[in-house]
Amino acid sequence: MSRLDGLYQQLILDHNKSPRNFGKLDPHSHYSHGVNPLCGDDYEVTLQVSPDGIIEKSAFVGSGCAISKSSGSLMTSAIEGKSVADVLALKDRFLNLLICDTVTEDDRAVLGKLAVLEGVKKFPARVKCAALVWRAIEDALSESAVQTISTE
Amino acid sequence: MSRLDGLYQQLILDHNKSPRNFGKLDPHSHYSHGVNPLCGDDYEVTLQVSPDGIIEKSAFVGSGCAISKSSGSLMTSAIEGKSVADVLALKDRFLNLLICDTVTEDDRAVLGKLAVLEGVKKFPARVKCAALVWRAIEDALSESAVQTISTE
Amino acid sequence: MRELFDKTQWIRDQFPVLKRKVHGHPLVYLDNGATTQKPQSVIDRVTRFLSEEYSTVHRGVYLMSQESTEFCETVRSTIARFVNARRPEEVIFTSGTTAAINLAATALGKSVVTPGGEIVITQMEHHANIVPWQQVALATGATLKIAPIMPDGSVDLEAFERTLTPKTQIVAFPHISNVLGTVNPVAQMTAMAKTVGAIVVVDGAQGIAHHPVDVQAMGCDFYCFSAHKMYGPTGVGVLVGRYDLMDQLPPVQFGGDMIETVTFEKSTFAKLPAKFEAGTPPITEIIGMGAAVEFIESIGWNYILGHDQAILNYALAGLETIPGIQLIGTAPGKSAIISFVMDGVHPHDVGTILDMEGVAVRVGHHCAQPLMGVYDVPATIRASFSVYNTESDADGLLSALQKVRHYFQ
Amino acid sequence: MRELFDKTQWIRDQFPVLKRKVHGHPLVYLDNGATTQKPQSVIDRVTRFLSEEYSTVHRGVYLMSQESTEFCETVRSTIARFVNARRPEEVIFTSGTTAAINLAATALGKSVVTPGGEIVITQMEHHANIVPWQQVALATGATLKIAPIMPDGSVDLEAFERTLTPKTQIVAFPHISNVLGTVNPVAQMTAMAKTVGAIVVVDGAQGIAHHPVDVQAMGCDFYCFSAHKMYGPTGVGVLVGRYDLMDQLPPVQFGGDMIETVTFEKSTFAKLPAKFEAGTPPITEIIGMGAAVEFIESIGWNYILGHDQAILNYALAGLETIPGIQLIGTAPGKSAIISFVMDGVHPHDVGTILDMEGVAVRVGHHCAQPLMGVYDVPATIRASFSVYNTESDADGLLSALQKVRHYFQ
Ligand SMILES: Cc1ncc(COP(=O)(O)O)c(C=O)c1O
Ligand SMILES: Cc1ncc(COP(=O)(O)O)c(C=O)c1O
Repeated sequence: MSRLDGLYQQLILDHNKSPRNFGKLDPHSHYSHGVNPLCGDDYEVTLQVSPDGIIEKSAFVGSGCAISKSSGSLMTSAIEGKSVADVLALKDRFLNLLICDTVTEDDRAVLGKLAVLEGVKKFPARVKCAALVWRAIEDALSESAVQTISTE
Repeated sequence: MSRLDGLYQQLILDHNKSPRNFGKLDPHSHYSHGVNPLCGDDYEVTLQVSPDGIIEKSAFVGSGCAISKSSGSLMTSAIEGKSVADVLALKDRFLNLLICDTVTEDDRAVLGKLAVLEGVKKFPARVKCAALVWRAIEDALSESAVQTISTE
Repeated sequence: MRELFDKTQWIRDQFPVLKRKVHGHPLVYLDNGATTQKPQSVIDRVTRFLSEEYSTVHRGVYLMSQESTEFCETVRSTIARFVNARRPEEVIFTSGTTAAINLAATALGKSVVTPGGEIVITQMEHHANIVPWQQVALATGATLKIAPIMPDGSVDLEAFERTLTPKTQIVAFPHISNVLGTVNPVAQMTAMAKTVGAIVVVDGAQGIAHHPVDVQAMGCDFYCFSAHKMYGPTGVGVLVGRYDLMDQLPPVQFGGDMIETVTFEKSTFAKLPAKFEAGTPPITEIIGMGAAVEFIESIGWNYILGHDQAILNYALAGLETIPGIQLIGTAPGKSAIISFVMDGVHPHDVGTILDMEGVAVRVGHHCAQPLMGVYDVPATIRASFSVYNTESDADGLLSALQKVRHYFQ
Repeated sequence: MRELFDKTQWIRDQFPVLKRKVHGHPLVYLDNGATTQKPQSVIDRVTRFLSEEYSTVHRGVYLMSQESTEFCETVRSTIARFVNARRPEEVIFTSGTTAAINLAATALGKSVVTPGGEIVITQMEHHANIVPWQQVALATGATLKIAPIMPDGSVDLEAFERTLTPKTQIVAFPHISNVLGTVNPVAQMTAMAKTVGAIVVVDGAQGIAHHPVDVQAMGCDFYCFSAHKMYGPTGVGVLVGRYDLMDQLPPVQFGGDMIETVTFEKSTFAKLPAKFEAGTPPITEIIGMGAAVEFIESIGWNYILGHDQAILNYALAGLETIPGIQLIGTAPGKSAIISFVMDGVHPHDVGTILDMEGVAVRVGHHCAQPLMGVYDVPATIRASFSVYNTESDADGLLSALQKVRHYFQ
């Protein structure tokens, strides 16, 4: 598989073309706005988190490249029904996938479809694209949830 | 004669050590202040010009290198008794001596002792030193005689 | 056209970097709008200066320092001639276009712009020609007014004229747009601005290497450019300014060489150009810039203008064959800067795929976010051409774009 | 000492320009206070970058631009380590010391200095550390206060302490005086300034290549220097600033790369370090500066400090044999910068005669006119030494000074 084929896998192209959970939840309990000023990626992430800390619904909307958009689609698909703690752990595992050489089969199993973004590792300039929505959800789940965050 | 010997001739060193007309005329009819900010040469030139345009007395005072100081001494010695017009013509001939390759024996005869400064020609960085007091007298004799002038 | 491209090979051979491979492909360098590559003559001049001649300027009585000074002052004269300035002292060395515009803006902001005054820029500005003026407006209480462009990316001259009022104190616009390629009618716009008595600042960053510049014929008060976009070094640029105006303006940076006398109580400032050149100048870079001007002159404007149009038309014809491409900026007579978007593909993805094919283009907002807003795109892909680009570079771009279509039908 | 000078030969061999002849004599380059020569490693790094790797930074998705960005950011980290900054973002690239001090002064002038406040500098400042503060004082209504020096050229620390008051907002002084060679006790002076809560700006132009710099141990808020005085390129310098302070300061130059978002109405600014780096940075020069730091590290501070004292003492001993020499600046522990005047000879004449012997020294006020006033001299002769200067350079200076005595008994 060429490096490009590894990056632009069918699943990614598919989620890019038809992103799941694309929109804004209204009402929502958590919100964050993630932007990458350099390439113009710009997404809003909204969540409905139950009182006992379960992500009941999540959505994202905005514009950006295939990597950031498919990442948003895959993320929102992956986290529904998970606890906040599990999502944050998943986020760490996912970010690890993007940059570390020590990803195990176990990691990949836990990440499931999300692991398709591993091809980004060979494109360091694109890591921030894949990470953007995850940074946003991390931000949304933190105390200071109404801020705009930016990755560069 | 080495280039340095041509620059620092005995007459120049002598005028540097014992500058003639070194001081400030009080009263004076014309005044100018010449400075070269880069090397710190700084002279005041004062003149007593008769109503019919004859330089009756001239003096200079200040501090600077051997070239500028001897030039001041030689200049003030050369111009006494001359008309303003003659002095300005002499100035042109002198500045010409410093930079042009077309100096004639005739020029040298008119310049007299002033011609000893011709060695400056081989030291382009020092031309402004030799010229400073002459620029000042030119300025003193012009309408706007109270200004400080500067060469660089 | 054949002949043009033969000369291009002769030019290419002067640029060592063009032999480079990227991801196994020959480099197709199409980011000339951001910065141009350097010919051997510029590299050699810099190397020789550093190896045999290096010294500081202005302050030395010794030979090498006198030589350095003369080298730099000769470049000043060369540049004055290159842009037809009135005298060498109109050429102020800065660290680049951005610094040049900031210098002009700061000095004008302190002396010319007043509360209630107006500063006019256009919709096609680079951030470097927006943000400094916003700051001047903020600091002085003046208003920043924006002259609109037409859909093809040329300035709407009628609207531009209506934007000008007796309150207009500054008018600033680019010679050539770094996104659209539009070549503005500088002389005409300046003449309009002059009817209301405004001072005109031209952002020449994209102009200087692509069009002959005659600041007197243009009539502008300031013209700003960077050496690194004209085959010269980074770290140096020029503010060309009208002598009588600049003579009145206050200095902006303070330090050595720009003073006449300093006491602890008070300082007086040197004459032009020193007044605006505080500290040790970018000596090596100035000398390299001189070699860059000589390089441009060795090629000649005939070639440059002809090649620019030839490569533009060739590339545009090729782009027509690729489905779903929308050009941003189609003004008549535009320069060889092609911005476009592709249906269904984000520019960032295009950039990555092109890079894997060895094709270097810029994707993003090109430091012109407001202009992106005007065209309602988040970003564009920009291929910007230079004297050393060939038909085969354009072909490389096109086949790489086919590759994009392979992933994103 | 023998060993020191053997290493010096190894160092000399790295500087191609030192093979040059001037007026038929081997070059004796003693104007290192103005600027230093460049080692082959710096020249080669620059040449290689321009020939094989040149590209812009920050904006490209393509490989070469990513590489350029990484090169520059690596240099930022290298420099942060070199001066022991808290994090790379504390390193702001500027065009030189003068620009760095102006940046700090402008930003502080807009945000920290208030009417009635006080700015303290010393009598030994370079114009670059006087005039910007005069301007800030003028613009804000603050007062500029001058801390005196003692006859040997060290800061009078008691008087310095008395100059500080609760109104003191800024204290600025040099690490090493460019005229006197005095090495100031930066940590001690900073601690004094901190007792009154002042912000401390250190002019490190002469310090960076001659003394190890640890900004945290020094405790200063800003430390400024130029690459060209530390074996690196012209056109680049650094402002090292405390992160939490700089984070609060307003930007000073405006344009590309220093913004977060721009609309025609309003712009928001990027985080550090980008906030203070508008426009295309001096890319090549930054990369060359990285090689310069590596060069210094390859020599090591042990050698540098030892050689500095050895050559200073050797030259001073020789100067004692020449009649009528008066040293300006004799502070204990001073650096190898020797300023002096000769009875009955103006420095300018000395400079010319030395030049004819191949000896490059600087004569004049060294951009420190007020200090000339303190010593009541119009100018001095300054021989400033560097890592590549040998005993034989000092001998060259001495025999050229004998020549001066030949003309001027
Ligand atoms: C002590 C001191 N400060 C500031 C400067 C200014 O440095 P630059 O000219 O590189 O901006 C110099 C050098 O000229 C210096 O010696
Ligand atoms: C139109 C325009 N203006 C200004 C600039 C800024 O030039 P620099 O980054 O060299 O200061 C650029 C280039 O980035 C440009 O294209």
